Amino acid sequence: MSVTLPILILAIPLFMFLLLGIGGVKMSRKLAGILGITALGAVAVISYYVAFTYFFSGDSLFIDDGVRQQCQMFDVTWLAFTDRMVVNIGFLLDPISAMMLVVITTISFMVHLYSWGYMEHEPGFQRYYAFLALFTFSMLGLVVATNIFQMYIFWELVGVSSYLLIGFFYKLPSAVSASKKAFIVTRFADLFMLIGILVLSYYVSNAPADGPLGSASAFNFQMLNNNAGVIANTVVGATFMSGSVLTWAMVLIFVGGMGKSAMLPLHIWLPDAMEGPTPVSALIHAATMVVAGVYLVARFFPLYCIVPDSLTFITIVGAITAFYAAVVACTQIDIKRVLAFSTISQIAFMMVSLGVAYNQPIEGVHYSGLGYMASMFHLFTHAMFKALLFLGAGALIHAVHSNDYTKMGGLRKYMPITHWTFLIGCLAIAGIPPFSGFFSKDEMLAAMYNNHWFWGAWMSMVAGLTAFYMFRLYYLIFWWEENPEYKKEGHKPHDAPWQMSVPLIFLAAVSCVAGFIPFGEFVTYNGEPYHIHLETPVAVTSIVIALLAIGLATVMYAKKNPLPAKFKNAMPGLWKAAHHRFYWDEIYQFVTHKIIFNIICRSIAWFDRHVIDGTMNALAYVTNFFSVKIKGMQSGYVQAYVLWYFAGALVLAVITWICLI
Amino acid sequence: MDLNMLWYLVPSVIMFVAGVYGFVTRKNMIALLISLELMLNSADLNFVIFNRFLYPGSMEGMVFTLFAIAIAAAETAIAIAIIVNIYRKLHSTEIDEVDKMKY
Amino acid sequence: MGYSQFGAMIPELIILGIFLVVFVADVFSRDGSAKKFLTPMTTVLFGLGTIAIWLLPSCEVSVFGGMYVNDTASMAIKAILNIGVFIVLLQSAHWVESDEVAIRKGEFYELLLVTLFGMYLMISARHFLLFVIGLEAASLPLAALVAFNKKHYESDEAAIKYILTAVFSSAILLMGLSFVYAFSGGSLYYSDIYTNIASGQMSGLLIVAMAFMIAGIGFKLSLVPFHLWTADVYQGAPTAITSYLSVISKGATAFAFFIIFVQAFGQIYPDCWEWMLYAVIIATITVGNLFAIRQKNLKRFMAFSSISQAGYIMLGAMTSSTIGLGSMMYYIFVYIVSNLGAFAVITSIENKTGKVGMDDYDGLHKTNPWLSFAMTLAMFSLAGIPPFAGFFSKFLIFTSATSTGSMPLYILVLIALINTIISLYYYLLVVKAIWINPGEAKVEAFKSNTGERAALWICVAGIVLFGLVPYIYEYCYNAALIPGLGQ
Amino acid sequence: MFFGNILIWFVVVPILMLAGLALCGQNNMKAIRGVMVTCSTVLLGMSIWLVCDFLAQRAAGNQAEMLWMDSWMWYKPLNIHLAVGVDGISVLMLLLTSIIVFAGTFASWKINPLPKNFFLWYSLLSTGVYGFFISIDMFTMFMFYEVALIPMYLLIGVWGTGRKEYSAMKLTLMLMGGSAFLMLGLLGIYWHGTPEGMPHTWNILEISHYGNIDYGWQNLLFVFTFVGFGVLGAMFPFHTWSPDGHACAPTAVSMLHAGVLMKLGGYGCFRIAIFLLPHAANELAWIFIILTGISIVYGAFSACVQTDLKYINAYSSVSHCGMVLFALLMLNTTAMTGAILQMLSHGLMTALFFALIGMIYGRTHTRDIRQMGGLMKIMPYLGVCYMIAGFASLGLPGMSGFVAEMTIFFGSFEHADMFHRIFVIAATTSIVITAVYILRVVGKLILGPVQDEHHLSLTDATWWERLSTVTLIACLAGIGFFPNWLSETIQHSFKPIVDALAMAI
Repeated sequence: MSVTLPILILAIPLFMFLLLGIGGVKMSRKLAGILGITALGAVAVISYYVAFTYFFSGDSLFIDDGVRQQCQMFDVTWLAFTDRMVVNIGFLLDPISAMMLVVITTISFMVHLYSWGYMEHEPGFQRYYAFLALFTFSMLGLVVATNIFQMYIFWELVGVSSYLLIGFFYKLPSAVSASKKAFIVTRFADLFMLIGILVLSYYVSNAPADGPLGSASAFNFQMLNNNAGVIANTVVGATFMSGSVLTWAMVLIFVGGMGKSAMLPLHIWLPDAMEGPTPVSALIHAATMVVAGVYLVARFFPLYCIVPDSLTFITIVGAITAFYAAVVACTQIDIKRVLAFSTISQIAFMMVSLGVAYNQPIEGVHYSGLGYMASMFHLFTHAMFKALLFLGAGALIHAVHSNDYTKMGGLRKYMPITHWTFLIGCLAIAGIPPFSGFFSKDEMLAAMYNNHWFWGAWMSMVAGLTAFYMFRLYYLIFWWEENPEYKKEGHKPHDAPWQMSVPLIFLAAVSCVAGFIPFGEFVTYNGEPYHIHLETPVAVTSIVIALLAIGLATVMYAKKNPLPAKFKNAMPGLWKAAHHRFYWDEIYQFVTHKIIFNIICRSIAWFDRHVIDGTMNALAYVTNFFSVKIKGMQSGYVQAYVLWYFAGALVLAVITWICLI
Repeated sequence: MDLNMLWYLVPSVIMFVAGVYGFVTRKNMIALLISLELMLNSADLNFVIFNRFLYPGSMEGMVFTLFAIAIAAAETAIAIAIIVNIYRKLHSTEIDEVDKMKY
Repeated sequence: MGYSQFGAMIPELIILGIFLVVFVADVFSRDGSAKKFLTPMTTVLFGLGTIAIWLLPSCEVSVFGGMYVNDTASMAIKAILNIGVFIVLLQSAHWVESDEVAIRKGEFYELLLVTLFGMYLMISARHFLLFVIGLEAASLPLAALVAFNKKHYESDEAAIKYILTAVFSSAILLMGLSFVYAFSGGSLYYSDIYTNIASGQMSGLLIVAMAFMIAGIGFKLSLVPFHLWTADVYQGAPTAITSYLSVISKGATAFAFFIIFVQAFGQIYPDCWEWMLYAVIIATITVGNLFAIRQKNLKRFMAFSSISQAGYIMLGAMTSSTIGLGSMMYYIFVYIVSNLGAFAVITSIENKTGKVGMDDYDGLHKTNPWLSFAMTLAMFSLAGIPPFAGFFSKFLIFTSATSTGSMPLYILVLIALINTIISLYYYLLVVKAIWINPGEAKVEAFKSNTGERAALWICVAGIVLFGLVPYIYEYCYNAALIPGLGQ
Repeated sequence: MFFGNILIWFVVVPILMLAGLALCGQNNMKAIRGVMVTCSTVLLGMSIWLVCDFLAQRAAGNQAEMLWMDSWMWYKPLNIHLAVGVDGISVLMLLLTSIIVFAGTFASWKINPLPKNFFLWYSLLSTGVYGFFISIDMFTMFMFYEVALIPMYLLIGVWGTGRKEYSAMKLTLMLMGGSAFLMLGLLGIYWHGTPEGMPHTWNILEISHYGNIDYGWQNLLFVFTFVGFGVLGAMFPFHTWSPDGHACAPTAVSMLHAGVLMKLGGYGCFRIAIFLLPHAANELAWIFIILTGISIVYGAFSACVQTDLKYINAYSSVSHCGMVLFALLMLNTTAMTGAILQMLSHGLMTALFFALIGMIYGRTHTRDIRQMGGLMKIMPYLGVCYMIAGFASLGLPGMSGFVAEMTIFFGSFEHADMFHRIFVIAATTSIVITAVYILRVVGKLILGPVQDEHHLSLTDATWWERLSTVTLIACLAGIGFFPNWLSETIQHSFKPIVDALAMAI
């Protein structure tokens, strides 16, 4: 495979961004839409081809002795800080990046197509496609990064595209503030990532050049991952606050991932990000960008394994987040927010799965392969069914013009396609076989149980909650009680146009069958194939839990009944807290506005105006003051002048005399 | 009693100080001029004294004194002319009244 | 001895010659309109004399037993001062034709020339007798000139303040000189004093003598605290005389100061007068600036500005070296064109409208753009802003002051530099009045007199070129290569 | 040959520009614009040619420390020369200046009143800047430095807005105060920089070659020179002229001042303070690292609560310029390279900002962000440009700011000392705070609902405004996309300085 195709994968979206961004104003909507969709279609085809070639061609470049290889398709110098710190822009092809290429281009293409219908009447249609192209470019660049710095570059770019897309309806203050929040929170997390990279690259680049690390760039993933042990030895002496520097670095880098992947406590931006157009939520805030954190950990997996403390950290963060988000999702009214919290919870699932994947033999068996593989597998399946759910939600919103389920209910009759595809999505996420979510979740749970029973049990509970809230949502939208509004003329909801339905059907189909992909053959932490086999006890338990949860949801929400209200009233405090997402936003609001903005910034500004500036003004004032004070010297009386004169001469003499003699 | 230099110098300095004192305290411009004259003369006196006692062989101090006296006379002339001018305008020779320009 | 010795005093003779021609012409011509020729004649004659002095071969002459020495440095400073006087003559050409003064313009020129003659003597004197004569010759006629606007009370007040302080300062100077004489070994030649006053025999009397000398000469330079007459006199005197006082008399005295203190008292520099001068310079620059900040009358403003400028000039005397003297002469030259440029504008406006307040300059650029432009340049130059000449002169004088590398001098320069900021502030106030202050212009548009304009052109050319063209400084520096100075 | 050296023409052309303007009628806009556009285009062309030729010569193996070196005696007694020469950094600075002068000309297309005088002072200002960058003689450098400072007074005082008289005076006096310290430092270097028996010299290269200044003096002079230049570089606590000055200055002047003039400070800091006093730089850098570190964070925090657009930008300049000095003080090649990149980047970006603010102010007659909103709807072009400038400022990859900041952070973090590295981490927080204040403005000003009904009738950018902004944006993106050639050029030019520093430890 030549380098042309990888370059095209990155170049086409970038070009489309520039074309639509600069020339979009002059284009018609139709032209812009077609251009965008065609271009993305082309990228998708190329990506499929590349991924296909990578997995199936058997080229020794890609697979060697049954082990899948990492292959830098190209890697050009972009900026050289020092000889040992060179930023390259390149294209790394390995199992996870190939998999991500498929995921991103698929979802992106679906979203492009879907948006054609969904955004049809919005002003700024061309701009929208330009931003989508920018996002696709950035996300692709992120996953194919050959080095951590390239990843950071595109990491920032996806952040900005996310900002632009969330704030697409820029006339709405809520959208503007949501986009701002998303950007700043992720930027805050990126700061830690940057510091992590700084620390890591400092120690790596300062390792002796004639040592085992050679003189390769300190950013390069391959170099870092292949020499994880060496690096750990190199920095073994360096500690900071009783933690190894490497642990610190890896944890800091992970914090960047926490921001993008909306892990507690940096999750607050994601629910608000639902202010953006729904297809955008499907693409960015469900399927692709938010899993960047998971991808980052997977990418750095060998280094994380060398410092198990950081993996423990990841596990704990993930576990807490997963549970928290699941609980909150049970109480939300806005359907997109339910999905958003569900996304957070699912990503946390993947995080835990990576976190439990110790690369240490437990009773002689390497279990690391399982957690890693399962996490990636779930990433894949989750992208499909969560995009499906979001797009379905988009179709609902399109039809009902509201985000609240209270405005919905009984829609199954009006929107059959949406209904069925949504149901498939719910079943997939709930982990019911044979839908894709079951397989991936099962593998993850198995990995967790293998690590420690606690993680397994905890996450099984979360899985149960997932099934419950998804079906709560499902019932509340499609069953419950029909909204009387629908009977009115012109308010009758109907299924979306074909541009929107086709992606729904396609993704539903994928969600049905994706579980049967022998994922372990393709994506494993070390490139060697891993044969997936169902762990029966785990599978059975999780199915049972899921079914129980669905049953509970059916009882409570399938028909209108007072049960939910009773539950709510039984524990009002908890419900209220969960409904308010346990007041994280308020805490942040307090810290940022009251403390940072009002106390720190204002006092600094005050200090600047009054102390620093005041000092300068005071200098002028003092000068003037003395000027006025001494004016009496020039009294106008010649005798006084002479007295000064004479006294001056005498003083001069006396002082000199005293000093000298 | 031996008349050494100090016997001459002390009166000279007293003259000088008296001149300064007079200049600073008197109100009439003519009195100021007289005070100035005292100061100038004390300086002249000094020259003569030093010449007489320290360098009896040369005449520089004496010559200098002659010139200084001439200069003092010129100064007085100009000063008087100006005082007359002021008197025409203010009808007064009080120095305190000449303080329109200040600060 | 012989009369031939007078022949060596060429610059003085030229001045004397012009003086005589003017005097005779003045005396033997009828009053009234017939005297119209006097102004152009004097100006032309003086211009020719200036050119002649510039063209004179600079050879070292020493006559009257060394009392009078015309070395390269003296020649150069005389040439420089001559240009200044020429500009003063040009810019006063309009004023002397005014009704009040026209009848007495002959006297004006004569007195002016006499004072210049006195300054020449000061410059060339190497014996205190000649110096004192020169000083008084330069000082006393000025009192008459200050009082020249005899219908104006301010002029008289200025004159009486001037003359009384001047006489007082002469007395102090003579007193100090008499003490010096006591140490001098019987001779008042600078060189004899130099050899006789060695640093070992410091006594209280000598210190008092030094203090009195500095006070006496500092009076003419208006060094603080001997400066108090300056503002009143500058304000009251006719503007032509103010400008003359502020540059010519200051320049000549500064040069003489340098010569005296280096050539006569060079031995006791580190023991004695270095610190006196140090203190006086700091006081001069600072106090001058502090007073200037508040001034509203431009002439008074220029007085305080010139006080602080005198402090900068004296920085050159802090190092008794060629570079110090060269920089000082250069500074004087630049100061002449800058200050006279400012005064040319002030004179033109005063002659037309009688206004000298800073407020009156509000919005001047709307009516008189060229005068505004010239005034701005002059202010920038005085403040030491490149590319105008003032920057170079300031920079070079600071360079010379730090050339010995001693820490106290660095501190002195630092204080001077900080003071330039204050001075920049008040110079900018003028610029601000002209360009920024809102409101209608208070001075109507007019075309100034030819002489004033010529003066202005010369000054502007000087302000712009003196810095950029290095020959002026080189000329000063080469002239300052006189024996007895360190590099 | 005096005029045979291209560098001289960087001063000659602005002087010709001055002369040309002087010949124009006061209100003959056509002629004035003609002169300005012609000369600024010529300058831009010359700068581009210079950069290209520089790179070509370097590629051809010319390893001289400076190129186009020439020296003409000026003041013989003091050995003052008009010495010119450029290395990679200077040529880039010249290019930056040309770009901004060019853009500034178009940004002040409709200046009023007294257009001729405005451009006269503007040209004088640019003369000073150009002269400063081509000089390698401390005297001429200092002279041009002051030439560049003083026109600010009139430019702000006459054509400014708001409390212009106060601001102009404050700016001028503070900068002159800085240059007073600087001058003393230069004098010290001059008198102590040559070994016994050699003629004293102002030439930077010669002085550095002698390396003769003893350690005690170095420490003293370093403080003087660094503070002197630091004032212009808006170093805390000497930055306070900047907010007021920039807020009151007319558009083009803010552009040139923040874009180029503040760079004079940084440039001088390494070219004189660090290069000539390496020992002191090694020893005393920590003091200034603390100050500049404070600048970075402090400026950013201050910017968060401002409501006047220009104040926001001015405080952001304090923060960004603080980063320049901060990086320079890390004394290693990468960090210093980052500092230069940051100078270029900040120059372009802040010029763009000020241009846009000027254009917005020209339409809405207010700079208070509380009184505006939703400008994207009304003037989409300006809105988009503002967002681009904002992204450049907060360090979006693909824009120059990112390249510069990352080079600074990674370079600075290379410092072997823990204290320095901790400061770097503190400095990195600015990227978040920057994002906060930039997005705050963008959110209030550009996005959101329209605040004032009257604004709905306003028009979008005119052609000259577009030209001005497009030039700057193109440069910003150009550096952002292809930073390596710049970075390499700069790194190479830092070699003598870093060598001097290494020798002095």
